[in-house]
Amino acid sequence: MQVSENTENKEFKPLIVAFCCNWCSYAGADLAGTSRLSYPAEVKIIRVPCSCRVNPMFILKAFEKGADGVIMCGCHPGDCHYSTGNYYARRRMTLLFSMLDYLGIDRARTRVEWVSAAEGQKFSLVMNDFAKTVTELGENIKLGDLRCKKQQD
Amino acid sequence: MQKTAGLIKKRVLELLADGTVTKVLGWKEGDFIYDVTPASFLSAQEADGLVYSSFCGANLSKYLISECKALTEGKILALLKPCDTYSFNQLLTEHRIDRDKVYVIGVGCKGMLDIEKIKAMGIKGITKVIDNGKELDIKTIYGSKTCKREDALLEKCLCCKSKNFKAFDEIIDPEPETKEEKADRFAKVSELEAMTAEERYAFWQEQLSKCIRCNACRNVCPACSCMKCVFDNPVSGVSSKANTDSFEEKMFHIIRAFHVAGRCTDCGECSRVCPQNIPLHLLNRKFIKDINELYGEYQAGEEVGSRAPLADFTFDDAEPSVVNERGNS
Amino acid sequence: MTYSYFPGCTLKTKAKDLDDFGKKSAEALGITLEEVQDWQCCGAVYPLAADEIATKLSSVRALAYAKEKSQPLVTICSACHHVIKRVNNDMQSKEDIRTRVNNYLGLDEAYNGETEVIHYLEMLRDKIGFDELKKKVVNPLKGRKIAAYYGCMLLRPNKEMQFDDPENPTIMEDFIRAIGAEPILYAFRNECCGGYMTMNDKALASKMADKVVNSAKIKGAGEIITACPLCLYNLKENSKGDLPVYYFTELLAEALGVK
Amino acid sequence: MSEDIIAISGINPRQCMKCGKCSATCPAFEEMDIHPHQFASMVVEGRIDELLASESIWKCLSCFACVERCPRSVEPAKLIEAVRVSVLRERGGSFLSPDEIPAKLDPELPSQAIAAAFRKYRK
Amino acid sequence: MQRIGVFVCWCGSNIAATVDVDAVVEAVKNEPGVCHAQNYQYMCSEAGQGLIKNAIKEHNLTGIVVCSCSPRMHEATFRKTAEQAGLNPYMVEIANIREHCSWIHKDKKEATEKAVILARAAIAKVNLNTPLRPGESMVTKRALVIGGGIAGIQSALDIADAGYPVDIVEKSPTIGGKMAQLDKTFPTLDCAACILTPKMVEAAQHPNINIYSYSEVEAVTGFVGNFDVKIKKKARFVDEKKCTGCAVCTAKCPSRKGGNEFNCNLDNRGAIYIPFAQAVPNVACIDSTRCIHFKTGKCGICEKSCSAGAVNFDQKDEIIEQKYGAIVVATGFQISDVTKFDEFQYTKHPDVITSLELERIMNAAGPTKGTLLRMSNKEHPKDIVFIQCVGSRGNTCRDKTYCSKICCMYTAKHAMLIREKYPDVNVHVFYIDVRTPGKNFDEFYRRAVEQYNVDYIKGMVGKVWENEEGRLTVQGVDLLSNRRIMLDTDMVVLAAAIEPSEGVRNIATMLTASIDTNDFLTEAHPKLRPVESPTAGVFLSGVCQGPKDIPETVSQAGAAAVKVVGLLAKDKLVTSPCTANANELMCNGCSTCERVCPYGAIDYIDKEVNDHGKREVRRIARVNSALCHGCGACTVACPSGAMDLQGFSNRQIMAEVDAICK
Repeated sequence: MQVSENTENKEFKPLIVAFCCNWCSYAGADLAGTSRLSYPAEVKIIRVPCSCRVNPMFILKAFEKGADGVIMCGCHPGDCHYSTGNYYARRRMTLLFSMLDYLGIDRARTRVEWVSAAEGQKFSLVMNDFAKTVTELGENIKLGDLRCKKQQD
Repeated sequence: MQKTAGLIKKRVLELLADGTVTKVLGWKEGDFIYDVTPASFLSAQEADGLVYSSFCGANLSKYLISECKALTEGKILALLKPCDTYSFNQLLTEHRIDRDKVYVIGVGCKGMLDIEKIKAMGIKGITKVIDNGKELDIKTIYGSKTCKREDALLEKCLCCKSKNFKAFDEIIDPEPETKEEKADRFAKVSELEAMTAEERYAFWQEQLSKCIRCNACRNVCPACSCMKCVFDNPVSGVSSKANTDSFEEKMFHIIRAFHVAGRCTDCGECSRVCPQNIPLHLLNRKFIKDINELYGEYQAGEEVGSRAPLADFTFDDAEPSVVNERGNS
Repeated sequence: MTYSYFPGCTLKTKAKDLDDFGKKSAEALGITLEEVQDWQCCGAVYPLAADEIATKLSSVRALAYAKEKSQPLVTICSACHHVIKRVNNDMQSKEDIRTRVNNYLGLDEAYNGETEVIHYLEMLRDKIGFDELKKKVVNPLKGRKIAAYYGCMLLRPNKEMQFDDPENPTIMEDFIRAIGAEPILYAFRNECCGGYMTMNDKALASKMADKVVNSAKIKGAGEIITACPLCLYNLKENSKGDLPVYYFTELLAEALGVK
Repeated sequence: MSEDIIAISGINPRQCMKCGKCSATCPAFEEMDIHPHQFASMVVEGRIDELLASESIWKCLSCFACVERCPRSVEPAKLIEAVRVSVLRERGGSFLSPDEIPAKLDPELPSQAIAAAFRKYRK
Repeated sequence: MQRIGVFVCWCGSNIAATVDVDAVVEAVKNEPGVCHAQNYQYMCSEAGQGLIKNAIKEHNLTGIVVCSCSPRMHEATFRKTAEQAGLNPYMVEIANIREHCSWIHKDKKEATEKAVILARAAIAKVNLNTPLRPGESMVTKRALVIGGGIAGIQSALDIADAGYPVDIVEKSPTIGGKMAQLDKTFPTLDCAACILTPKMVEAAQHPNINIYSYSEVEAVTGFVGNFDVKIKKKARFVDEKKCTGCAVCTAKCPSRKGGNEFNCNLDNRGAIYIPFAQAVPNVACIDSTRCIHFKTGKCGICEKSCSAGAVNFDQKDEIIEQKYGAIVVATGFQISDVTKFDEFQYTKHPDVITSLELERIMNAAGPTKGTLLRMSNKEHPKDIVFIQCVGSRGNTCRDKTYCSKICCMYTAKHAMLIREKYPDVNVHVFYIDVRTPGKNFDEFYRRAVEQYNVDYIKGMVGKVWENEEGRLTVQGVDLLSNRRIMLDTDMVVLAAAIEPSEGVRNIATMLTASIDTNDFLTEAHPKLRPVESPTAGVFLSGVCQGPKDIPETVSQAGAAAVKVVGLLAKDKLVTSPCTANANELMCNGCSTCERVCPYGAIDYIDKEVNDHGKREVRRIARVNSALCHGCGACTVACPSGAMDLQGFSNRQIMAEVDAICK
């Protein structure tokens, strides 16, 4: 194995919170487990009934408490167990992420993926990729400190 | 302006006298002529203090929530400028006020003045402002000064939504729709969007660090009218009343903007009242711009009962990744 | 009422009747038709290719003229109506065409499809009303059995022309009733007469014209009216059938007593 | 080549369900060597050369009957026009030359016919 | 403070090989609220469950966390375990340390650390759990069937046979629907009336079935198990109890200018009429828009001729209010408008007809008494042309995008019947594709081609016109031989697209049942719940859900009936307690939540609240827990946070976030 070029980040293990809807994505994560498709242990899953249960406040709270990346997974549009939940979630997350981007916060720290109960492979690939992206971004400083007293003198 | 004020006062007195209304929501002058604040008047005598001047920027619609609740008989008269009627409609859509309890007089508006802008021109000790529509003749204790009217307009008036009233029972002195090109209300948002992430971050870091959590923005906002705000609610998990943690203002302002997204009429009151001059309306306008671009033009309060974009969807809405695709870093 | 008026090339030459009677009748109906200044031939065929620009310019000039006058643009020849109406739709809805045409023409004010384009028959139906027209008729054409020939270009494609039901139109029949005659319905009133083929394949044009005329004849028509000079020519000259063919304006003028 | 025809016509020929309504309705069907319904599949298959050489493109009357009646919005007249336009642009030439005109004229022929013929048959 | 027990499962070596279960127990022991922690080889086994039960009793636990496999696997198991030990089942949380941890991580240290964090998150959540009780609602043991065609009749019969009362609401004066208009049925060619009318009679005589004919559903409120329905019984001006169906009045009625809908307006009926001889109920009905008495106040011949004295011109519309536990929608279909396709001259020539009109012409009770005649001159035809897919399978404004499904088969039937009865008639069928999936269907079609010599032409018809001889010329194309077809014929029959009945949009709105872009009712799941609407308690029967033939309709009607019976058999409905709930002191009454709720579970009431001593009437959201499925869309739409989801509350999820990010 080659030595990682990025020695600075070598030790850095990001903290990633994944919100997964009960019916598709949580089941997709279960399938990844059953199929022994690994992804980094930094990813911690929180089960919600539907992607439309994910309140932007949860995501900001996670960042406030030190998360380096937050990903939300739900059923593919059109497949929502509650028929329309993920459509609302899609709008909410699009606007929220756009706002975070507008504030200059790394938009790569947030992501939405649609993962079905049959897509264990996709779940694993997505988590690997997201963890890689967040690792490369390094520690989440901006979200932790948008306010900077020293500029206010 | 004085003519309009006269007409308004005359009509208000008539409506009070014939019992059509039992209370009037308007503006009164404070210690200085530009120090105009919202006020309510219960009698003809009180209504003597009613003013309508170029400093009546304040949007009175939000007060109707509590006034409607408190009202026991008759109607409450509200003086609404064209842009205020959007907020009024939005509150009707959300069932926060009772249309039957309100008598709306739409009052014509040429655009309201921003005293901060006038002061910033170095004009102090103002005693009187004569507004001839194009220029302001400002009497001060140091003598007369003039300035161009458009240089002293409130931000919201520079890109006036409309001179038409979206709700009214009667109209006094309406203004014709302006022919001139209005300022692009998204100009600053676009400018920020064109910056690099680092520049944007620096901009907001500077702006939001000024926040003192006085809650003026929240208290004035017609869309921020919750019985109990999540930030005041200990069980919400995000309650925070003071700036104890660096992240909290950011969370507060993002969540506040998010909660009013699709409901904000872009009345600009948040920025007008901010004692720290944080351009909070730029957060709201970002949401409005995104909504318009992604989900089609939408103006909250344009019509009563319209479905807010966040309570709506289409099957082929943009994916959240659109943020990555169109942004620059 | 005053409208801008686009006569088109044929109305100044072979189809003078269509033009003359149209103008006289309009006058009798209290309408002023102002001919578009320096109009140019519309090209007679709408360029179907999505990327054609040059062939649309002359229509846009006429449209922009009417816009300047704030008047609807009245056409009378089916082909002109078809071309100008569709070019106008393009100017309204196709951004690339709009941009390129405006860039090319460099008008004082960009033209974005603001003008309302109406055919003379639509003017009768929508602006005057057939009931009103009926009142102004002095010589009702009683007892005449008239077959309306729509042809292709007024009706199709319906999603653009929005003229009438493309398979079951009624506007010309209503017109015939208004001038006191009896309309004859027949299957070929909205089928092509083959007029475009008249130069290349006279036999075909003639075969197709026969079909139309025969179809009308079977149903008992005594005469045919049309709005298209080429159809008129083809039905008249190339068909072996012996039904007289007139411009609708001629009969209108007759009914209004201005012929 | 197929892409060009699709671009010029603005039509997606894959929407065709091969019902034949266009050919059933076409007044010039008998005069054509390649029939309207064949245009859609031949464009999809890339058989553009055959279409370019076809007599049909000069027989189409632009009567829009197929445009109006096509249930799948394939509107073959637009495909035919696109092929025809390609020929005219390619050749820079024409199907009809001005020299041929006088012989074809008769005193009653409306100028519309000449204008149309020029528009349709030559660049 | 909760008293929490944590139980870490080894799952044999599935978990224990990668996660140090002892370390997990050690790590969580001192978490807030935890007063017991242990691990065991198989927590889900009898012994493992016993261990949990003992611990609950011994340590007086108020909540438990099981660190094991996915909750999708054993959450129900451990909830039952807890319940058996006297603990509320909703005080159980699962930390998924198998699928989400041990099975995907190799490094034991890493996996153990993650397992501890997942356990902590579950502990944090259970600290905030509250005992939840499933909701219960009563079930009104009566079903409503909207529509009295074969679908509605079959559903009603099946429900009634199971012992439950059923009401059928039918908008026309008789039940029977479209099937009553058919002559023969494919692929067996048995007569429609012979198989339908016995069912109609059975429905009429069934002690559990009540038919509201000439009636419409006016309003629906309530929810699964408890629908309140208003039915408008339109005045038919004939006393149903007195009328004997003798039909003397219908023959004597002098107003005979209006078309007879039952015969597709090919002939006329009186203003007082019985749609057809076998109508159920066999009761006359006066069409007041055509009746001379209603226009002039005179006439009254029917009244005079009725020996039973059943005619009553003063009858008024009547509103019936009834409670139902379940509703079956069986509103069926209609023939789409073919007048838009006038290249076929349908509006111009009487010999151009639709297939349903042909059914009536072929039927012995039809306008020609079953003799195949041209409607223009009542002469026997020599040639007939059928045109398929008229208005189906297109994407323009005059077409339906879908395949109407039944046309290929009924056209084969018509062709065969005509050739059978009149061998001298030539039959041509213009088709795009012949679609015959179904038992004995393709064989049936092949018989038409092979035995009956029906001329199938692959291609469409472009134009139909009347020729010199007064016959019809059909101009089409044969795509297989690539040539033009010109046929002279006597009749043209259009296989018009079918579409949902006109009133279905209105009914769907009343029921808050969703419909698709074609106005067909949407099923709860296209494969797994095909006869249920997403709205609980509403079931779909027949063509209202999508094009179907009779056998399919009958099977779906039976399936819908079983679902209804399954619902009505319950005394009470148990509803998941994980539903949304509005805090009335925080609710703004803004209606945002109502707008995003896919189940129509939220409404608003004006309620007096006591907000810390301040009493006032407020508009407040109310969640009907019987309708709420617990998706949580409303909780995020609510700006004040008044709306929360039990079992997944804002605080619980925030606590999980906190625990993970600690």
